[in-house]
Amino acid sequence: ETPKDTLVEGFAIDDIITMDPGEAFELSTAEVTSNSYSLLVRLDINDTSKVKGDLAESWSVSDDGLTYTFKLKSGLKFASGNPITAEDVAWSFERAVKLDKSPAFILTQFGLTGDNVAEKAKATDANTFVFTVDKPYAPSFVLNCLTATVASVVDKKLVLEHVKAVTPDAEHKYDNDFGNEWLKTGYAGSGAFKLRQWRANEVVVLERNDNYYGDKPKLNRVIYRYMKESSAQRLALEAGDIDIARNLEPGDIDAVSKNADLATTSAPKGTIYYVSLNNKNENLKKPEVQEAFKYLVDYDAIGATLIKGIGEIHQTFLPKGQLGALDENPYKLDVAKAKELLAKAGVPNGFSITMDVRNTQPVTGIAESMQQTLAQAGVKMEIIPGDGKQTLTKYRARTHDMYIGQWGSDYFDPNSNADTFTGNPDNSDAGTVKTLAWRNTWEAPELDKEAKAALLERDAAKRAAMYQDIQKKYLANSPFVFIFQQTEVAGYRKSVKDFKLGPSFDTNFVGPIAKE
Amino acid sequence: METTQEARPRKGRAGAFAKALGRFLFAAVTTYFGLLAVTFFIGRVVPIDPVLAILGDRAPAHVVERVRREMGFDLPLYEQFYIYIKGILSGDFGNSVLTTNPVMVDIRRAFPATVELATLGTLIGACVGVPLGVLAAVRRGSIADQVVRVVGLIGYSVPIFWLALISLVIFYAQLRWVAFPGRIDIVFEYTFTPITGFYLLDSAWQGQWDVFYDVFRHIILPASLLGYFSLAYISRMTRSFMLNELSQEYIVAARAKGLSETRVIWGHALRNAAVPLVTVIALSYAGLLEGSVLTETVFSWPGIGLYITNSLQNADMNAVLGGTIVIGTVFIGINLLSDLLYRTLDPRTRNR
Amino acid sequence: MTVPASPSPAMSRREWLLSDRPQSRTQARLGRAYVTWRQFTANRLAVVGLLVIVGLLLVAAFADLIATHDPVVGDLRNARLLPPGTDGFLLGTDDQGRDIFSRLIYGSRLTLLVVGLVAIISAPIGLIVGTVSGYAGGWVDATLMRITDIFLAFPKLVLALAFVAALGPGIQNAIIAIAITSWPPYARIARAETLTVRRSDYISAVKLMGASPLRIIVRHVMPLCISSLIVRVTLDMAGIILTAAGLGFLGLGAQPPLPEWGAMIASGRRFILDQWWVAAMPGIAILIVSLGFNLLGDGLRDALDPKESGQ
Amino acid sequence: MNAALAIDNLSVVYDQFHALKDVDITVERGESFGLVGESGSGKSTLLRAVAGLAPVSGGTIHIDGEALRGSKRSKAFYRRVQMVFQDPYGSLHPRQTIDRLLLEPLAIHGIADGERRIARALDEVGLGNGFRFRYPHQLSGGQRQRVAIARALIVEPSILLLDEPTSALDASVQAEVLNLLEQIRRDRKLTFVMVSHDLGVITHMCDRLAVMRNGAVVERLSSEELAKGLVQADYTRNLMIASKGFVKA
Amino acid sequence: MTTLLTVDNLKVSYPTRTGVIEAVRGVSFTLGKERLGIVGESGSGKSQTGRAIMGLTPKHGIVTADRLDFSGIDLIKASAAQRRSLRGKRIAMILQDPKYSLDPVMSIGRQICETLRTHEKVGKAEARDRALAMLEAVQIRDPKRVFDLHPHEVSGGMGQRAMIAMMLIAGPELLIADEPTSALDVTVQLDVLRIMDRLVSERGMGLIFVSHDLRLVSSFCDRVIVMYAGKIVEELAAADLKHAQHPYTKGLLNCMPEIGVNRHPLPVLDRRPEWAA
Ligand SMILES: Nc1ncnc2c1ncn2[C@@H]1O[C@H](COP(=O)(O)OP(=O)(O)OP(=O)(O)O)[C@@H](O)[C@H]1O
Ligand SMILES: Nc1ncnc2c1ncn2[C@@H]1O[C@H](COP(=O)(O)OP(=O)(O)OP(=O)(O)O)[C@@H](O)[C@H]1O
Ligand SMILES: [Mg+2]
Ligand SMILES: [Mg+2]
Ligand code: NI
Repeated sequence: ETPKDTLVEGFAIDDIITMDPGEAFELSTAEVTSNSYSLLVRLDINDTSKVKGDLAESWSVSDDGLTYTFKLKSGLKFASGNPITAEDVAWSFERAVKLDKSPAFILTQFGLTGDNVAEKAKATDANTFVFTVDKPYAPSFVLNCLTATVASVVDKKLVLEHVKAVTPDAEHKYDNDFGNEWLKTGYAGSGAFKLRQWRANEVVVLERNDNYYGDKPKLNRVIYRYMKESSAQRLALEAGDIDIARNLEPGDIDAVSKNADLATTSAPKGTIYYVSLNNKNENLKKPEVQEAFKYLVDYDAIGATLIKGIGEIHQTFLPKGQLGALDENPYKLDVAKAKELLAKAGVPNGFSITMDVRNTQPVTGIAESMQQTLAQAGVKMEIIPGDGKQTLTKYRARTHDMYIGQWGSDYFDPNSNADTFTGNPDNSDAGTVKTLAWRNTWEAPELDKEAKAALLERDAAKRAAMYQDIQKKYLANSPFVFIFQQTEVAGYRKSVKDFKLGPSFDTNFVGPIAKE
Repeated sequence: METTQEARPRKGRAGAFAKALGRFLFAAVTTYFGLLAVTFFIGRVVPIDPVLAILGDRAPAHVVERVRREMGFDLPLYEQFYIYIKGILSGDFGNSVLTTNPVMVDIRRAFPATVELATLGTLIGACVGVPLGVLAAVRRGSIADQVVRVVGLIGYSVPIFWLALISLVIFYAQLRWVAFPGRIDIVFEYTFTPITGFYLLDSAWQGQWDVFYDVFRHIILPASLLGYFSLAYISRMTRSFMLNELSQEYIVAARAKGLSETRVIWGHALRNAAVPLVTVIALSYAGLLEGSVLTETVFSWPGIGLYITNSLQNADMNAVLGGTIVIGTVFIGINLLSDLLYRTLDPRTRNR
Repeated sequence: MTVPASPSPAMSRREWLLSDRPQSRTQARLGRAYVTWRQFTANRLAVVGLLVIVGLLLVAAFADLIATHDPVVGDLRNARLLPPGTDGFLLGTDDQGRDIFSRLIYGSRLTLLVVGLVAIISAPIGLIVGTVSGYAGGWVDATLMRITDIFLAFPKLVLALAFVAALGPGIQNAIIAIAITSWPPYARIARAETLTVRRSDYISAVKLMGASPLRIIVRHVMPLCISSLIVRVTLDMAGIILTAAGLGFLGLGAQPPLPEWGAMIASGRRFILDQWWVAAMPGIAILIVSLGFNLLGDGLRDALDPKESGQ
Repeated sequence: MNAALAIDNLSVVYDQFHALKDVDITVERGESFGLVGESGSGKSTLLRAVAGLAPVSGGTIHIDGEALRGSKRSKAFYRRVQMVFQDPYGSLHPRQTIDRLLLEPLAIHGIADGERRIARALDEVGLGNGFRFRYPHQLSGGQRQRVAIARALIVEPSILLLDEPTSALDASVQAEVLNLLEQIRRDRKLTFVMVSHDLGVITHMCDRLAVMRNGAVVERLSSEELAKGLVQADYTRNLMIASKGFVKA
Repeated sequence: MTTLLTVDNLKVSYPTRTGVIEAVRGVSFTLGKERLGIVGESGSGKSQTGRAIMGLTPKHGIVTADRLDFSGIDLIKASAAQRRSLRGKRIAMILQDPKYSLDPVMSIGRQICETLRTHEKVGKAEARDRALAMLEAVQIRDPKRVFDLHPHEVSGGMGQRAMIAMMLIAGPELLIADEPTSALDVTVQLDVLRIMDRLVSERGMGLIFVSHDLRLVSSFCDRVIVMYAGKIVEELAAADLKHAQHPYTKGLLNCMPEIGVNRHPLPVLDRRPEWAA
């Protein structure tokens, strides 16, 4: 039994590599950060096409669409007791940009650099923060980006106590590490919970932040316990060793939902699972082959078994819930049609191919299923399993034939996916912008142009229509076979009240949860 | 005709000992170096981009390039190795990418967990295995012998992870006799401060018996499983050593003295069998330290085996190397220790 | 002096084999083999082990005939996770709707492949390293043993893990990795045996015949080491199977859809609570086969290596 | 030099232990020379040093006037000098038939017509063809020692080193083997160097003998001198008394 | 002379897979407080006879006898415990090779005390004193030092003396010595024999002395039994050895080379099947 004032979640938190919001870019970290740090604005979980204020009381956009002015709520305090001022916000932006870690691009794409950030993101008084962008982007785009965890507000005073001096060099122009080393495991936020401890592959412990300005959490403590296996999570849940199981697989979901003491909840997430075909491969390059492959997935069977309850068949690159998502699933398993297409492509007897597959579920199962359906059309597919990092390394080096992967949006805006699936400014091996299109050696300049245009469309409805158009074209012609969109499921003990999963990974809030 | 030879001259014993020690140290150092070299080069040819492990998949290209240079991954292998060795000689094992802690800190946490598990396992194995082996040898060919033999053989033949899974289902899921995988219930993590890292000892020492009970419920299943495996080995070796000793002439002499069977077996035969048995138990202990890799995986035991496996899968080479060095040290240490024990137990090798 | 036995005209085959004065090389060799065989068969458990292994060989050879289903193609939609005994699926089906029985049958080939290749690779390496090292002594011995020690100082599984991680997962690489980690104990055994043999009078005698070191090692020392090596290798086969299964379990061994038993356990692990058979069946298969090898090895040891068994 | 075997100042050191200290011995061609002494006195070591099986640290060994260096011996040497070991149970390869055992030296030296030679050698030591395909464990101690002798003889050496060839055998069997050795020596005009701890055996077999103790020769004398009790060293005298058996007090 | 031991038609056999090995095939003799030598070639069953009397035949061996009687105790019928209490206390045995028959990991003193404390209720200190006295009695010069030594630290001769001390400390009435000196150097052999000789006569024990050396036995014992293939072929007084009747005994006597006796070739035994019948 878990203590009454503590929530224990079983969760596969093995992706966490840092707790610094300026550096972290992992899904599990996003959940922890969103529960322990505050932002200027947050996604409105009741209507995901909108944002609402968090630290910001209100905001306005200038007519030229370049300047965003935020007014902060008053009397706010960090967990440390330090007051939250616009200066902290500005410094958090500056810090993220100058650190220049993985998620920094979410901010720098608005034209911020280390040299100009102090000017472009600054506090004009204690309560006013002004943010200037370089182009008249769609405001929904800018605000959506500001809901990303990289924009979390850190306690400047506290962090400055922990900075480590470094000697500037060609790579790194600044004389300190902005507290990065300390913040990897430390905490300087103002969210509903304080981060008490993170031990890699073991545990994350959150404790109630009594200085939190919003609704006080009901529980004293939230513990994320590292558990990888679904069956283990289920066991522990049934035994009452954990309150919530976060990574259940279909069979275990069934069992949990049948158990009188337990319940399940779910929410669609922005993660898309796809199979991509590398255009470096002569066969896979052919449009007919690409289309044939889209007919060689047994979507129905997969939907009814392997991803039952944890995903929904989805064949476009924008996940449901995001602006402009297209909900069309035209492809079905059709071996005859596929054979026809293969014949047209000049490979009527099929060919041999490899696929790199992470050895986790459900991708392994899907890969095995595809192996069988492809075989029906004469395509011999060999599975090369590997640890996640290993297959990714290969993927990023473009040495794969086929790859089964998942893609979660970097921030909750259609541009994130549109950019990575269509953009490819330099298709040479030396290309530095390693979008998914680049990784599969595929160029679609027309679609890319359309996506860029949508970015500057300030009317949200029109913007949505533009993205739908791109997706339609993409469906017909691309080396990506989209399979499903993830649904996040959790099983919990019925003693847990008010537990809800949000629409994205940084909206799974634990603050409202109570236990009886 | 063969007779006892004159005792060899004693002079030069101290010199010989120093020489033996020197040879041992030299061997240990070269073994270490080889160990390091092999692991290092394996680590560097692992088809995982180490930078990926540090940054994750979605890092922009320029960040990746920068980090790669910062970490020295663009240097030739031998240069990286040189830098690494230099670091180690100055006592720096580097930081783990995965946990961001210094590797030594991680190991200090993980190592006691493994040692506690393996120690308890060996204890179980030895306390049950030795009497069983003796019994089998004394009752050679009897039903008891066959049973011990089959029990041992099954121990040799069953996949440990499979047995672990099955027993977890039975003893945890069905019977609820034991606690969930892990070392200690999460709630105690905050009321209990380990000192040595051996939770059983620590909790008993501090008189926290509820913690002790909880820790016990966690460790007992994996330890029993490991114990079973060492039991298989130990009972088998005990049997064979005992049979060997029981066929010796001094056993006949002991019986001729009118000693009871119990004394002959436990006082003479086992005392002699104990000499090689120490080595066997030490070996099985070392074996459990490594055998715990799979057990630790199944039981989420935060020990060194799990640490190395995790690190390896993430190309976290500092951690892998650190862990390997520790295990290597323990192996070498155990060998030395069993050698010393052998010497103390066997007067024939004792220097007087 | 023994009184010469008058050769009886109607000597039974058994008598011919057991004759204490064989008339030809073949008779001597056969006689010796027969004695060993009788010693071996006297151990009932060993015979059981032999039967298991022979059974394994037969199953592997006739997998096509025995299996009822395709081992790699399943019916995801209709036949997923069926319990044992459901129409035609003797041992049930797995998560891809494949027949577990057929997969086990075909898996025996992989098991044999792993065991066979590892033995073929590592035993000769160990034998050569051990005998050369033991016989040559001096710096050759020191160097070779240092290398052996380095490999022995690693936990075997961790080393295999590291190698597979470096080479990439897959059954070939698993075999290579296991082979790399299995030879050092053989080298140790062969060396120890060589050391005792080296001082023996019969090796001195051969030396006195003027034989070269190579000849002594190959023709006189190695044959002596071989029987204990065979015993050890047979006993190790169980260990090899378990290691391979362990690698498969960690996802580093055979790749899907290959019906490798360890990998099957790994994939069945997710269903252990509700569909226990998916993980249990391959586990039992591993248990039976490695038990078979252990029993066989035990029997061989008693027959070939009486001093080891404590007689 | 004319001696079959001349040993000067021979020393053997096993890691720091001096097993032989400056031993001088000369054995004439066709002579039978005996070595006696208690266990550990270095008798076997002396023979092994000659055969190149012990680490020689000083001194010289000449065979038929030809100097031998260190422990290296040529192939030709082994056609001239052969040895029979003390323990008949340890000197035959346990996995080889007698046939194979006897074939080995022939194969090494490239001697043709193996079949005939093996048959003859077995005959010579009084073992019929029936023993040819047996394994050592199928033989008694005396028979094994005969095989060992046959093996030594098959390359037709001129010097035979005998390291207590009968001490592991029963008295009755010992007599057979000793008779066989005498017979062979006579037939082949061999030079013998024979070690034993039994003075009776040595005087029976040898013309001259040396008494060893602690790695050194304490006395050299002829068998007649010994039989007459003309001994110098106390140690030799003790040996003689002991060999007479127990005298009741 | 009172009879200490009566052996009548003693048989020892070992059933094996290939048939029954008859190690001893009907041996009969009686023994008083005298020295009886048993000789015979290797494998003739000397040791098996001795061990059967001690009750040390391995479990799978079968011992039968019409009579096996030790000072009024029927050994065949006696319980295992009773026989155990006899061993070491009233019947003792010395084995051939001290190198193998002393426990290598126990100090010599402890092994001697162990015998004593098994059979008598004595304190540690007293046991030690008596062990030291016994060590002195077997002519060990520095008993205190030797008491704490381990078997590998003493020479063969000293080890055999320790063995004798260990076996005689409880004051047995019958001593069986199974080739007690054949592992020793000739010069040491005599010392050990002399000690045994003295102790046996001082304490008035019966002695069975097993050896393969006919000449040694006849010079040491009063009476000699000659065994061949598990049977007694001849029994005679030591003094009558020269008048031995049986060709086997004669052969054994003759075939040993002797200093100063020129016999080329040596006479050899011509074994006849009827000896073993
Ligand atoms: N290989 C070796 N290494 C070390 N010491 C040895 C070795 N061989 C012999 N010795 C020592 O050299 C000494 C002489 O041994 P050697 O075998 O020559 O004696 P021996 O006179 O033949 O005795 P025995 O009658 O027992 O055969 C002994 O003390 C022995 O311990
Ligand atoms: N445990 C046993 N199992 C089967 N046969 C045995 C066993 N012990 C002894 N024998 C056989 O009994 C016979 C007599 O053996 P014993 O030891 O009495 O001979 P011995 O006269 O003492 O010979 P030695 O002089 O070699 O000691 C031998 O043929 C031997 O093979
Ligand atoms: Mg010798
Ligand atoms: Mg005997
Ligand atoms: Ni003798």
